[in-house]
Amino acid sequence: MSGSTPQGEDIVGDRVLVGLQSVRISRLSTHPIPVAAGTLIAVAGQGPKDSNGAGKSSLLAQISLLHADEQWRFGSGAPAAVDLLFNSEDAGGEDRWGNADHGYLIGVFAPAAGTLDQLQACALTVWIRIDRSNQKGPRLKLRWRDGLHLPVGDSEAEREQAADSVWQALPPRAGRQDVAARDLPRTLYGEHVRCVSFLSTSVRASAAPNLLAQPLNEISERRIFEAIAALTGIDTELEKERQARRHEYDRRQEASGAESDLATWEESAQVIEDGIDARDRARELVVEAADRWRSRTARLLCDALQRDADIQVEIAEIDTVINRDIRTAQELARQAAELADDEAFTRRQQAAMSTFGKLDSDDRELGNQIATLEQQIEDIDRLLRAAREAARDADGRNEQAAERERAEADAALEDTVKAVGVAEKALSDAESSLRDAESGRDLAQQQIEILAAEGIGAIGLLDAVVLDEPDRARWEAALWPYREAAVVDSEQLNRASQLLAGIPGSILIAANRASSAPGRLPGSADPEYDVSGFLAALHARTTARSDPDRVYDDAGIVVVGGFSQPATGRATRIAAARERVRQRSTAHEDAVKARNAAGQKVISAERRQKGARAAAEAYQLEGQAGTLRKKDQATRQARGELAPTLSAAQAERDAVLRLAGVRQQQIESLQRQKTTLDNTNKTRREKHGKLEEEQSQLGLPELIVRWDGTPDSASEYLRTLPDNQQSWSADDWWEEAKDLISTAISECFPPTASDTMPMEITGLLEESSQRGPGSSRRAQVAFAPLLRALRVYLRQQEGTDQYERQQIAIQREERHKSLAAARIGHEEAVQASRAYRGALTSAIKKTLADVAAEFDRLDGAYGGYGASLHYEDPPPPADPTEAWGWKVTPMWRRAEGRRHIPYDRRANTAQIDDRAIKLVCAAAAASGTGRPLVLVLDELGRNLGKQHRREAVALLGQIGRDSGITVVGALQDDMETYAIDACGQYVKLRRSSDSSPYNEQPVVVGYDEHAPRVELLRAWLTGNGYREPA
Amino acid sequence: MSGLFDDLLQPLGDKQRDALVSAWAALEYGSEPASEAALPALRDAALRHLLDQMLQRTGRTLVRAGAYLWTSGYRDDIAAVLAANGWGILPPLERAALILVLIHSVAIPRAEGRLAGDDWQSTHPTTPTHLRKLSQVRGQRRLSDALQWLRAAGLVRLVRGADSEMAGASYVPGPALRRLTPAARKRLQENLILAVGPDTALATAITVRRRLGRPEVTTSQRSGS
Amino acid sequence: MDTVATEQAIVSVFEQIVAVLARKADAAIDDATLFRLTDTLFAAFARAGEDGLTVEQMKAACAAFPDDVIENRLGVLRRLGAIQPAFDKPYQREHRASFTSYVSMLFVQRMLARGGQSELHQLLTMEKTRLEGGQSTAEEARDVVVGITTALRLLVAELVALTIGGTVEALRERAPLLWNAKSLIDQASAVHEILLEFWPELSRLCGELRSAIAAYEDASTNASARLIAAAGTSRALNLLPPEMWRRFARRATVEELAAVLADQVFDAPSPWHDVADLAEAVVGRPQPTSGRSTPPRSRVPDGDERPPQEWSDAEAERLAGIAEEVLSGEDSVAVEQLLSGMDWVTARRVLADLVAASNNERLSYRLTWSGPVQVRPDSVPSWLTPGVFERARRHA
Amino acid sequence: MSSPEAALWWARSRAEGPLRVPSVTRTPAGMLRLVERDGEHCWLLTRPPDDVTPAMLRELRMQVLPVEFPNETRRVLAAALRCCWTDIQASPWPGQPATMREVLDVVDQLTPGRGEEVLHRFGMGAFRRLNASRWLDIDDDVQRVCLGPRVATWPDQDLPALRELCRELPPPRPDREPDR
Repeated sequence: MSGSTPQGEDIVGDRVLVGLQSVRISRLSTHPIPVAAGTLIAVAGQGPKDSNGAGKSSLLAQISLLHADEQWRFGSGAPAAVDLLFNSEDAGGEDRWGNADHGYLIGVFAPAAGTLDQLQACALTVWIRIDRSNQKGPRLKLRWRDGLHLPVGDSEAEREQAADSVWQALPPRAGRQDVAARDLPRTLYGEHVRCVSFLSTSVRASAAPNLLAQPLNEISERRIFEAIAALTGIDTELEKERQARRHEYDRRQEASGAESDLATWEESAQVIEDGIDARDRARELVVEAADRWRSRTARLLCDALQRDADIQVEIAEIDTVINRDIRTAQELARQAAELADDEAFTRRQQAAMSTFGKLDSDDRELGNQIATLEQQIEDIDRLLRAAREAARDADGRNEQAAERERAEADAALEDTVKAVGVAEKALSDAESSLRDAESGRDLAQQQIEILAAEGIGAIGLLDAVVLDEPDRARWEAALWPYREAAVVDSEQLNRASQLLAGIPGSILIAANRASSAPGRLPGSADPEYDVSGFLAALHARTTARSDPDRVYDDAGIVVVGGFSQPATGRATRIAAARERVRQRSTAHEDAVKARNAAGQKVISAERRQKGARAAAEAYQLEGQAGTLRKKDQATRQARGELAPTLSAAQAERDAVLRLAGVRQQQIESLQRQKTTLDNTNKTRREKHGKLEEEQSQLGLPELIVRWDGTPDSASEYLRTLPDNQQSWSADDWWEEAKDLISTAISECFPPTASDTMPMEITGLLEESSQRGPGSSRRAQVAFAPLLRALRVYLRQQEGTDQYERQQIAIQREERHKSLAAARIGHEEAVQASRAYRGALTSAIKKTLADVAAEFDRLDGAYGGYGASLHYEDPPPPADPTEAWGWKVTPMWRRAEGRRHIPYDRRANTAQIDDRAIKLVCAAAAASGTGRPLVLVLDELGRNLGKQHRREAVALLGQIGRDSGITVVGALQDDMETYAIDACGQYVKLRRSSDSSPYNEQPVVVGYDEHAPRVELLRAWLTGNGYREPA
Repeated sequence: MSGLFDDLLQPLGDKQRDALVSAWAALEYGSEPASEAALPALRDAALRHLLDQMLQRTGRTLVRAGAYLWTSGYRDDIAAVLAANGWGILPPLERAALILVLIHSVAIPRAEGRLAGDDWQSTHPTTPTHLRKLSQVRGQRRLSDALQWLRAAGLVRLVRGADSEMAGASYVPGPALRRLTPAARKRLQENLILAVGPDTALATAITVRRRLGRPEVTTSQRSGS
Repeated sequence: MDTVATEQAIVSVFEQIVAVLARKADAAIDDATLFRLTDTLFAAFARAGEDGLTVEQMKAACAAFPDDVIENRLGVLRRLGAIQPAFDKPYQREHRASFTSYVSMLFVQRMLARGGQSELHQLLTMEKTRLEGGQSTAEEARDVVVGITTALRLLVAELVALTIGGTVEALRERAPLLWNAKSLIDQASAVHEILLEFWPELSRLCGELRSAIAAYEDASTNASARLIAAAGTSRALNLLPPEMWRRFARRATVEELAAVLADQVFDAPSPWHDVADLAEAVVGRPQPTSGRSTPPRSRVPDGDERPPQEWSDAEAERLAGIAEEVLSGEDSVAVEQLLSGMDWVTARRVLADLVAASNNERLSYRLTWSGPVQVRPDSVPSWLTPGVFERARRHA
Repeated sequence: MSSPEAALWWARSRAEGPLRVPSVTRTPAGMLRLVERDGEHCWLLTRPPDDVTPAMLRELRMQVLPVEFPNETRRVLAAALRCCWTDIQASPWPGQPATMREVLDVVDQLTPGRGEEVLHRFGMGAFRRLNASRWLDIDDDVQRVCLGPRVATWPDQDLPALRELCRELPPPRPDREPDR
């Protein structure tokens, strides 16, 4: 044992687990998992078939092991921890793969809050290594170091490898050895309870009851106290009491050791003392025997005297009694008469009946009121639960914010609707121009239609010209003023002009004119309409400039160019129109999407609004419920206050009725008694006569002679005798004297030493013990000489006896002194432990009261009707080997306004589990240790009905905020949604196929509101397969 | 579960149960006595009482083996029944060999004033010379079997190099003798005295006291509490 | 024992013996030197044989001692008759030593070693032989019975005193008295039997002898009991002399040896072979093992991990609205888009609904996670696994 | 729960090792009953609290009584387990009988090159010790080896490791020397 004392104790202190990583544990991947401490962490699984087989339980078990949960039995080396290691049988590959022979649990602990610098300065990495074989030392080894010391690697294989080398680099902490399981809880947490867990049986079956692992109603009251004590830290103080008791026990052993020493000595002293005692007894017996002999004589005399006096007294007494009974008989007759006639009593009877009637009806009225109120409270509760369910849609908005968001969403929707209209118009315009371009009737449309009707062919100028890309800059500007012009064969110009007389402003351009071609001109699109002549003329008239592209007409006109789309050529112009349509259509689609998005926002805003309203309604309902509860309480109180008056009235009524009956019986009984008395007196008078006759037959004078003294001295002698002997008869005295002398002889000469008996005694003894007629008389004669002989013998022995007795007494005193010292030591120890208990009692009660208050609060706030704890001072242990048995009985109301019912009564399991969690939370909240707690719950909500699930997880989600408790819960699919709704972090362990022995990286979605904690772990996580967002 | 200890262990929490069970294992399985320092269940008076109850149910009892040291042994009443039925009594040659070791390693050194302390442990080895008598009686092979059994049961312990002249190993009394209750130790001493000096007054005193049956009763009660 | 104590013991026994006869206290030996001187002197007489020694020769034999001491001692010895003239005539120069005196010295030494009890033993043997011979007178028989009774009574008184008042150490020193109480009692009883048979008139004295014998039995039993009581559970072993132990160890048969342990129950050997021990023993074999190891971990960097295999759900009902709201008509939407840029309370509600929709077998939506997890300090959520919420293709 | 008889049975088992009694015997409280193949006798073994084994003493850093020739003995036990525990999904006890030759052949494969005589001598010693402590049940006359009742005291959680051990051990080779 020595040399293995760990260096530190309670090294984790009040830090919390913020991240963990495991290597070769179950089928878990080696990816680190951050932990949003102080929230509910929902752990789900996705195995190849269902949510099982992904290692949820292993992860939970790992967390409970890291927190030194007692279930692991660290004192025995936590043997079950080996089951956490990768196991080829579980992985279904025992014919291919082997088991892991060691693995690591790594936890990162940091303060619950603080800046990044503070966190970095205070972070602590804890490693637990599990070895399958404990051949070479303990199964569990613990190492730790300040800061983050963790394996890092881009792949699973690298991380697994890195783990071994990081472990090697960490120093063992117990001298040259590692801290082993036995010292783990003390080293990490200083024996503070940091974890309460329910682990599913597949991982760890606790043999001992645990508040979460067993149904609460199966756990003893004493065990519940112990659990609360451990959670609140009073167990460390109880430890002192145990030590005091241990000390008491040791002192008691010392005292009993001294006692047994004394007994051993007494055993040897006894032999001698017995002899002396026997002789001393014999001496006393001889004296006594003489006394008895004399008493006998006195008794004979006094008996006669006494009888004489007695008879006189008896006669007098009989006279007295006769007189008394005559008087009594008269009194009885008077009482009977009095009872028969009593007006006051009749009045009292009437008053009692009417008072009771009134009070009773009042009480019933109040009872009805309470029933109504309860019905109302129940109704409101139902509404409240519905409202709360609906309030979930508010996403945390209050009513105002939701209204505002709704208005904003509505306005935004309206804007987008308008934008859609505009876009629609633009689109339809673009579409019609495309149609026109396609039909070629967009340019000089009216003119071309009229001419066509008269059989004159015409086309738009812009359609008639084909521009190469280099020509566009010059010619588009030049042609632009004539874009409305129609090209007509020059032969038909005049006719055409006449036809168009109805349309002033029409422009006609002659085609197929001879051209004086000055150079290269744009080509004509249609050979029927050669416009080169027109172009040539135009070319002559105009001068092109650039930047911006423009054309100067000799007439002083400037046309600015730079068209983005070709303005000429039919094909190109159609293409241009299509492009416009596409653009408009895109804009329109965008507008529609924006409108839809706004519509969605309105829907969610509407939902939130409803939710927020429901929340407000819930708040209102809570208020109403509160008011009703108060009213209910007030009514109950009123009824309670009425109760004593009512029961008094009832009692009075009952009393009056009973009295009336009793009266009649009394009268009859009085008359019977009187008759009996008269008869008795007759018998007494007869006895009077008989006594006077007996008196005359006593032979007193003869007896006075035998006594050798006055009758007074004889009775004086007898009076001085002890009370119990006063009644002895003369024969009694003789028998006593005879017995005493023979006892004295056998004391002096026990069978073993009978040959030392002097001859004289032997002879006398023979004489007095002869049988036959007259034996009694002979014995009485021999009595006195025998007495004398015995006295002489005993006087001879007196000297030595006295000396020996002195010696023994001295020794005995010494030994008793040492025994007394030991007893004082014991007594002091008893006092000390009693004092400890006294001081502790108030502390314990205070803590339990705190826990009870919190228990009540939590129950009321999360779906219950109020709860409490019942506890009493236990009697101090009668024996130091007994424990000081505190007991705590959790109680709660099963319905509104009902009484508190003890936890072990029949109830549904959901209710019981719910209370168990609340009790743990209450104890943690009332804890004096200031240490954060982790609740580990496998199969979270296993028993909960749908209705309770939300409330239960709400409690778990909230408790972290209130008490710094981190709740880690593993879930089946059907609980997932409820749990996520209240969680701070969602972890999903994944393994996609049976062929894969290991998990993939788990899904982690979570939010830690202490940003520095996220930052603290960033490098570790990103070094292990986590990414930073792009 | 249908264990023998369920009703004792049931009311306990994990930690106490663990402490109790590990102390039980230490007492019942350990070759040497267990120290209070290492086992909380031995330190705490209430737990130690429970531990003794567990042992009592299996016919065993706590035996104090020195300051803060404990081991377990047979309850005296149970041992008497076992012995009366011949259950667990060693075969004669094993017993003879053990007695020779006890005489040479404990009784003679004590009579010569070379050995203090009041138990059956010793640092004076019994050499092969001392045991030769037995090997002549029954043959070497049988004796070595007997000694092997005694070694395996922890009744004798091998000591090397005590007698280099003779072939064979030297022995001292083994740790299993520390499991004897005070009453059993005393009975062993008295049996030895009765065998060695049957005509002495010591023997008479022992016989007389046994006939009266008194002192044994008181000592065993005292040690059992 | 140191010499001073030894010498003192010799003197005290000698004084006790002489005290019975000596008229003056200073006539007896009160110095161990004197005892040695006497011893030397008697040895010289023995060598001289029947001739005896003259005073000069005696002085010469004791030359190692101071003259005045020799003078004194010779005077005392002569006066008490330990040294007498060789022949009964005047001026006799040669002296002879008294056999009786020397024998008494031997007795002193024996008693020193054995406490006088064996002397009593021998005395009883002699008396028994003498009485059995039938030549003793009634007077002699009476003396015998009185003597033995007195001797026993003294022994008893001593033992009782020691047992009652003495220390355990003192009692242990006198323990030899107790060794063979039984044979002493047997012999005394035998003498008593003879006396009672041949001299019935001595019955009263015989009664006293009987009670003395009984008293001796009681006393030695009591004394032994006290010794054993004080001796613990193995210390009483030193109350028997080493020689007795050795003799027993040498001579006792196997049965006698075994009988001592006939009522002791020990634990049977129950060696434990732990699984780890077995594995160790097998692995520790010389030959290399082809032991299996855990399956290898993936060597693929985490980011390159293939998207997970699909798993599907089926059918549609309750959460469809929320799912459609989220999808807004699309077939799939990234989780990142759905969960980021909002407060956590909203994000987790959305996640809860998506998970519910995905888990619900009557709905054809699924939440497909990919990897790796993102770490996003200072944003909500802090950690986020990328994924897609999508309409699931119906499986045929 | 507890009774004077139980205490006596337990103590007797401690003094004599696992007890073989007629099957009609009522199982004393807290003891494990293993019925032999023939059904006429059964073994009674004590069941320690929480099935704690002496392996725990290592965690306490305490000593158990040493086993003589530990490696040799354990190799033979492991080999016997390999030969007799044929259905390793079931519990080891009672298993199937095997011959001494088969068991020694497995041992021979574990420690090759030791020579016939050395193997036999060490092997027989180990058989004797394991038989005495009831880990094995040896019938010298017919050279038969069975698992002893004490193998039933291995706690369930040790069984996976035992199975793995068995899978690692080589099976006995077919009889090469029929005359031995």
